[in-house]
Amino acid sequence: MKSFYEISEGPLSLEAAASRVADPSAGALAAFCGTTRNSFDGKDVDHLEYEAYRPMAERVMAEIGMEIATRWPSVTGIAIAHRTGRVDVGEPSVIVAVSAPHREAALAACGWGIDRLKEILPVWKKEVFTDGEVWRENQPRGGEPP
Amino acid sequence: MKSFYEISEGPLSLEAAASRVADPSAGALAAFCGTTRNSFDGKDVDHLEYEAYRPMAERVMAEIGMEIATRWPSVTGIAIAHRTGRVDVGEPSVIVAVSAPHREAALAACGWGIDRLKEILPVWKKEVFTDGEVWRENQPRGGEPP
Amino acid sequence: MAVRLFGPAREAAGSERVAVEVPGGATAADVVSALEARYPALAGLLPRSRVAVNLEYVDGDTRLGPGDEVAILPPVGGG
Amino acid sequence: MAVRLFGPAREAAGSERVAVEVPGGATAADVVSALEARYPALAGLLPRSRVAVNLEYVDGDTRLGPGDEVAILPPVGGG
Repeated sequence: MKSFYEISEGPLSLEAAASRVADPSAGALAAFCGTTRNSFDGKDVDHLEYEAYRPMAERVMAEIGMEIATRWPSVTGIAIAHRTGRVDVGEPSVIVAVSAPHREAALAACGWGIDRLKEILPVWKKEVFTDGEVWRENQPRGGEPP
Repeated sequence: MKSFYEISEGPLSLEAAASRVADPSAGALAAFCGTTRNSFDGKDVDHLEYEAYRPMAERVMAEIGMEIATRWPSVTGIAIAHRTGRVDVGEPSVIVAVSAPHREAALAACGWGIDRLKEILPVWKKEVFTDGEVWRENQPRGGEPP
Repeated sequence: MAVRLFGPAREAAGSERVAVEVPGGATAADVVSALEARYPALAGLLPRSRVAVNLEYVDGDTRLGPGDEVAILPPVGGG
Repeated sequence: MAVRLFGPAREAAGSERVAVEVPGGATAADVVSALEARYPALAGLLPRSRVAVNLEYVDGDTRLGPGDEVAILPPVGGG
């Protein structure tokens, strides 16, 4: 299985993540990309600032990858990348890409991976509004509106 | 809601599809990419050839987009692209990209979109092996191994 | 009436467009029957195919008018 | 013993690394207690934070050795 895990100070690329998991036996690639949105609870977001415990975060990414490989043995590639520092509206902060022979495994593993990442990846997010800032904690699964 | 639907004779780009659905209110982008894999039922696949009823296929794509918008009203953008002609191993034949404020809707809508597309998009696939060829029909939902 | 063929139906008939004679007020099912009689090569595929009229899937009892674009759509394989 | 702080804990303490005195054989929970006593600014966050030792999440009863890298991890917000 191909794998790629990265905490990056620079911009993330969906195409780059996809190329990391490409495999001739894969018929499916599922990718999730989290981007900075312009509002939270009705307040205007100017930008986000992410801070990571970098060596642990890259280790946790690899653990998530191994969990995925155990749950979905057909998976042929996993890439997880998270950005640190300032991330402006519309820019990606996280990418999870999974390849597999069939779409069911790729889609399920990708969705599970981003859920798991939000639970255990040692990364912190500060939302910077036009008139203040706040450290935003992830909610438990199912805690966000659909 | 942003939307983009295309039957294309040229290569598909994941990054291009993602940019079509980008929206400042979107915190999530889910994308599925179907690629030619090198084997089917143990036979070596040399390449695929796709044929589309183009005007109807683009219309069906738009119908799938409208169904998604009805089922997941928070969705902010949908892009669906399918390639025709020869598609070599590792190259994308189809891309579905969905943006939404939250990941649950983006992931669910993307997965539903590719399932629906495989049911009703008027496109036909010929698998060309090293020693023959066959028109490959999509199986009903749940008919593929995980 | 002209009928468009796609994928394996096009290949089996050796043409992407064929013609069948049907009376005025004929239905989509009448066109399929006429195709079965005239193009034996399509016999295996037609019962498993759907019919589209003017870019939309239709039922067999849909009546056709002059100028309608009729197409035979074998089981699809996109994705 | 040196303790690394991240995110809101780092900001509250005004430093990304603080020191606490704990006896030999102390546990992760002992370090948290020592931090609570010495850095009141962390009092609200510590009960909701997890402890990592040598890049792995640990329970409070994990015993620490010399040279261990100890970190306080407030509720995460990645993604």
